[in-house]
Amino acid sequence: MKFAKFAAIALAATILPFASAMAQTIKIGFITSYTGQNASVGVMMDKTVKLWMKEHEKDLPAGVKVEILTRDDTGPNPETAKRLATELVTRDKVDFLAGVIWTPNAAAIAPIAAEAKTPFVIMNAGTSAIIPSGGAPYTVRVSFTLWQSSLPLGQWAAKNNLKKVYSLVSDFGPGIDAETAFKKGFTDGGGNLVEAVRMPLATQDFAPFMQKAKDAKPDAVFVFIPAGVQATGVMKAYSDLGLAKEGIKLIGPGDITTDEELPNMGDVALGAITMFHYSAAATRPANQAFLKMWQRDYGANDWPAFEAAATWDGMMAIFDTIKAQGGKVNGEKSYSLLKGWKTDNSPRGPIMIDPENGDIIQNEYLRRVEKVNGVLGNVEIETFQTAVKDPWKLLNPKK
Amino acid sequence: MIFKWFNAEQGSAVERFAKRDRLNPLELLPWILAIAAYYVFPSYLPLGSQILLTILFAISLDLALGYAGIITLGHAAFFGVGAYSAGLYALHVTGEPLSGLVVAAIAAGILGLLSGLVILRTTGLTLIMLTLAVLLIVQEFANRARPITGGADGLNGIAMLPIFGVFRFDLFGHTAYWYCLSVLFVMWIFGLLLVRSPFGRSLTGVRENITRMHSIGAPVRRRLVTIYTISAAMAGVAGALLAQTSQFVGLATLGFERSGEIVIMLVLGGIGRIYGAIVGVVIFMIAQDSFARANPAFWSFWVGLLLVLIVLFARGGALGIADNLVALLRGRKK
Amino acid sequence: MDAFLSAFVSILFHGLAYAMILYVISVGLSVTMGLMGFVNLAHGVFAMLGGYVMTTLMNRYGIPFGFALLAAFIAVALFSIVLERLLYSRLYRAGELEQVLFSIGIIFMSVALVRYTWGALPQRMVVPEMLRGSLDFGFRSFPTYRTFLIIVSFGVIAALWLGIERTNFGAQVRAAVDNRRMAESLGINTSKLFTLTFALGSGLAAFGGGMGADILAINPQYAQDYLIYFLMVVSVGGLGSIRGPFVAALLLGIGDTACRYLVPEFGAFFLFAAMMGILLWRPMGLFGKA
Amino acid sequence: MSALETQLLCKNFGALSVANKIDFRLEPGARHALIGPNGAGKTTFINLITGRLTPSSGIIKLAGEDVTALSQSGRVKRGLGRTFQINTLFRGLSVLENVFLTVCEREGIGNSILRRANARKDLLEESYALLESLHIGDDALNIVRELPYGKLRLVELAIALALKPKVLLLDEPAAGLPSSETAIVFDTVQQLPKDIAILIIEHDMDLVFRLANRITVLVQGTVLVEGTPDEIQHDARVREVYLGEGDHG
Repeated sequence: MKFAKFAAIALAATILPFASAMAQTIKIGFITSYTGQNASVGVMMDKTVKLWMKEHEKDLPAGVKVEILTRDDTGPNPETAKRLATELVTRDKVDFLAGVIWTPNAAAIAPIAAEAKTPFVIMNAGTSAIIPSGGAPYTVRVSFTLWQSSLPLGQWAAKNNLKKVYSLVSDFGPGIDAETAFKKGFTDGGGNLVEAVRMPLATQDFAPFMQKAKDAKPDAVFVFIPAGVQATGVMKAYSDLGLAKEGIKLIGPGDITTDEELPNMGDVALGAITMFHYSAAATRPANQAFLKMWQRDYGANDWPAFEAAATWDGMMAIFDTIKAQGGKVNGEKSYSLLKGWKTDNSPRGPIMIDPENGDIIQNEYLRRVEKVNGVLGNVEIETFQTAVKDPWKLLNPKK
Repeated sequence: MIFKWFNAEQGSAVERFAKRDRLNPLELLPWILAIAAYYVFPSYLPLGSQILLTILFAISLDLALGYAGIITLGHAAFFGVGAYSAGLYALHVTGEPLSGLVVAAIAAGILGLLSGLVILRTTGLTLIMLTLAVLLIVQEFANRARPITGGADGLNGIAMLPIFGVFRFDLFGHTAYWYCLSVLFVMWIFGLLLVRSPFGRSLTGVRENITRMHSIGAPVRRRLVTIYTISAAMAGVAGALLAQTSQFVGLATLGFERSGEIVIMLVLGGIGRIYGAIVGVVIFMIAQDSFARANPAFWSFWVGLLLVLIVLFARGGALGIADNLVALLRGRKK
Repeated sequence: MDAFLSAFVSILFHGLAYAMILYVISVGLSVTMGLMGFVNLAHGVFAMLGGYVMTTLMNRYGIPFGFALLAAFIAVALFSIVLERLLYSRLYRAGELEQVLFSIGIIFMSVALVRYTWGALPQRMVVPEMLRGSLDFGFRSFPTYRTFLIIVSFGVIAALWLGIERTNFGAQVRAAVDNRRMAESLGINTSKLFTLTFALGSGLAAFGGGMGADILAINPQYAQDYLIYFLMVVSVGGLGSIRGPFVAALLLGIGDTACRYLVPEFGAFFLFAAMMGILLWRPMGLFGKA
Repeated sequence: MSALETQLLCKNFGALSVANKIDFRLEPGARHALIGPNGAGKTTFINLITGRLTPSSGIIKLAGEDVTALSQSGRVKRGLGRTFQINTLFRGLSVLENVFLTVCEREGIGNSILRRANARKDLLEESYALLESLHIGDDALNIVRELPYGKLRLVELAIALALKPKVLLLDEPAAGLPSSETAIVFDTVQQLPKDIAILIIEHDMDLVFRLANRITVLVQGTVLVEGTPDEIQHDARVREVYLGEGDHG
């Protein structure tokens, strides 16, 4: 038995080079963080790519193969990201660049994509300005922008009787976007943002910040931190300091109740209100199918979060582009196909890539953390807005 | 021919000693290899440029750590300051690269001089902590001075003018490679002159025995501050090369990881011999480029293991091992 | 005025909790550095392992918090004995650079191994039911767990100080820190003393790491992320001192908290500047031997 | 004018006084021995003179010039050289280089970066000649770390001599040496030019009396007595506190 398997592998190894020489191999350079801060997110994105390949490699046109070249950018480390991207396009001659958790990394890669005419699919980084209003040549985004979630959240908060809100965000691009967007939505609606504090990106213990927020006695605290490990820390501080007991609500974009961390947070997360585009607890069939596959492969206690959804959709977009070209891809063509690409079959509902600038258009859902079958989940209460374009670009048409 | 080299030491003790530091034809080998690499591995040029500028950084560290014995975990402070000043200069003054290098060297050198004057009075753990403190302060400043440095998002949109108005920085890194190689070559010559000069020899004395150095009348602290400043300026040039070739400067240039890694690379090659910097960086970065790709998460395990093994069994690093082999061969010839 | 007082109390409380954790973790490092002259940057690895052992026992095997914490102390202390005998003891006579490199090597290996074993996500620390929420002290309420943490730490510290002052072992440690040769000539088995001290220090670090998992999240980068803080406590406090690091930890814990609370836009800038100032003023630390 | 002079030199470590109002003169060309029981403060006295330690009070003069505030290197430049009781050498370097570095500092070229150090053949030759005179020329290219103890004492002496000092402080130059090498040390010292003033700490009384033309006895940081060898030998106090103990004579 074992020998047979070994023989089969040996045989495959001998034949494979010939087989692949005949077939058309399309290379995707996948850059994410396997180490450093938020390595867990990188691992999740990697799992998504593997799952996608397992499920959908067979959908490719006959003779076409896809090869994923994974690279580790080691965290918010744009020089490394930039070098890896350069190598992927010059040395490995990849047909697509994809992945990227961190905004500065994505911003560093975008010019490379443009110069090499290699489409770059951003699967996480959410600062609006990575893709300016006129678009960034060869760069598209399938994930989200902070403006998409935080602006509507501000509008919601103003309408729902939260008069005084205290803002706590991580001090880097996305955090500042979140703060600015929320402030705009909230103050335009008549709300009062009592204080806006920017915390160092590497903060681990949020208690001092949360304590100060509590001492200011607001109706709610608006928080943004990069999704992942820090979300649990925020929730812990919120819980330990008893803000809930004082009636101070916790609100923010979905990063603060990210699906894979929710089980770590415990019941204190119950009732947190977030605005976001994806929830693992969403009941739409596309998500249920996605979740089922995920938990089949990675265990019932493993939850895909929005990064997984974006990676999934990004792979879908790339595969659709490959299929549309019959397997003979060309950078220019791929980019024009990616712009305007849409699907109704994403785990997060209908999505589209803005044909004008390449950024994502998607629905925003108002969610509340509740228990579903004994497990904490971001339950979607309402579809707050549909087909949201990046508001930042609408407000800053010249940038 | 090669055996002749092994047996090169002939003549009286004084003559043999006097000949030791003379430029050996073998010392040109790395440069021939570097030029050959350009033609043999044209698709590895971005990595090549990174290696070259990291070698420069390692040489700068070798001057301070290897020769003068200043144990520092904060050398990235100078690398980062060089990178940021080159980046800011390109953004706000001119994208001309060579003057950018000078600006970076001056900025990093000033920091080296000022911090050196203050911290080089101490030794041991205190000195290590103070080098770290300088790094952390600079890092924290870069992190918080968002309007100037871009904070955690870094300095983006640096546009470089062509070198001498002729050679444009291209995507494939041809220009960058030659640029880094030329700067490294000049700095290498400077470094060699320095360590083989009486000044350089006296630094070795400081490293070997600071008490004795005092007692033979050497102005020890002034020497230390001088070499620390030179080393800082050189690290600044390395940082500037990174800023100019990658056209981006981020907080990682000031990272503790960068400080630690450069020490590791230098030790891996062998400290206090300039060439240790070259060998160590080349081995480390090529290994990292291939291993880290196969299994990024486990890369650090191998680095760690290697370090422990070097400390326990091979203190001289790669070149130390080579020395021992040569000594063995020589012994057999006799 | 009320706001001022409330801010003051907040800073003091959170700073104190943070300081206690830093001290319990770092005190072992101070003693081993003073005693053996070993620059062990990898001390945080023991704290991290303590955190992992504790959270694993609690989350996977349902062992109660107290027992899990104790088990972490014992397990890590035993493990550190092996490490000390096998590796550290070879390098007591080596130079600082070698020791620094060696311990960085240990950190690197631990990062990869821990990641391999436990994954990249930080470990969940489920605080026992009775320690959750906050305690009402009348004039204001404090998080229960942190209050508990401060009290327990004070207990541990009191025990440690008494132990060092009153027991024979403590006397030997003090003698050896003061003058190793003298201690040896008095017939103290310094090799055994080193091993025991190392184990105790590592065990305490594990204890602190476990107890502080709530504040310093247990993740593979732990030893690297907090290295600077442990070193700051030790170098500012003074090598070999037991009380110096306590003062340093208080300064650091309360200072850091105050910076974050009052001037978040400056981050840890003042903190590092203060460390530099103190070390320049007193290179051997506040309580170090001149 | 004395080659070296201290006036009321004091050094306290906390409550402990290790140098107590030491008035001392070293005349040009003197062969002066400093003796005293262990812990008398002899090495401390030398460290005060060379500037390794800063005195709590008092004055140090070299050739009439007050050098109390000068750095160690400043004093060396004014002709002060020393050996250490415990070998203080560049252990990782060759014997020749140990001396060569010293010669370079003496010549004041230690700041120069313009040419190769080893190209200064004249200085190398001088260094080598010094080694030859101490019978360690054959070890010139050996690394100090690998030499036996006896030869290290000679290297220690060679370094001090390489400075061509006017005042030479020898801290137990023959400590731990076998008699053959002790002889080399003392022959060398005796053959030094007569204008060099030498202060020597030594426990071997035979050597002290053979070499010295003047002796100072230091007890507990205080000068007990000073005089010619003859006077010291017959001084009752010295016999009582020092020779009386018997373990050094």
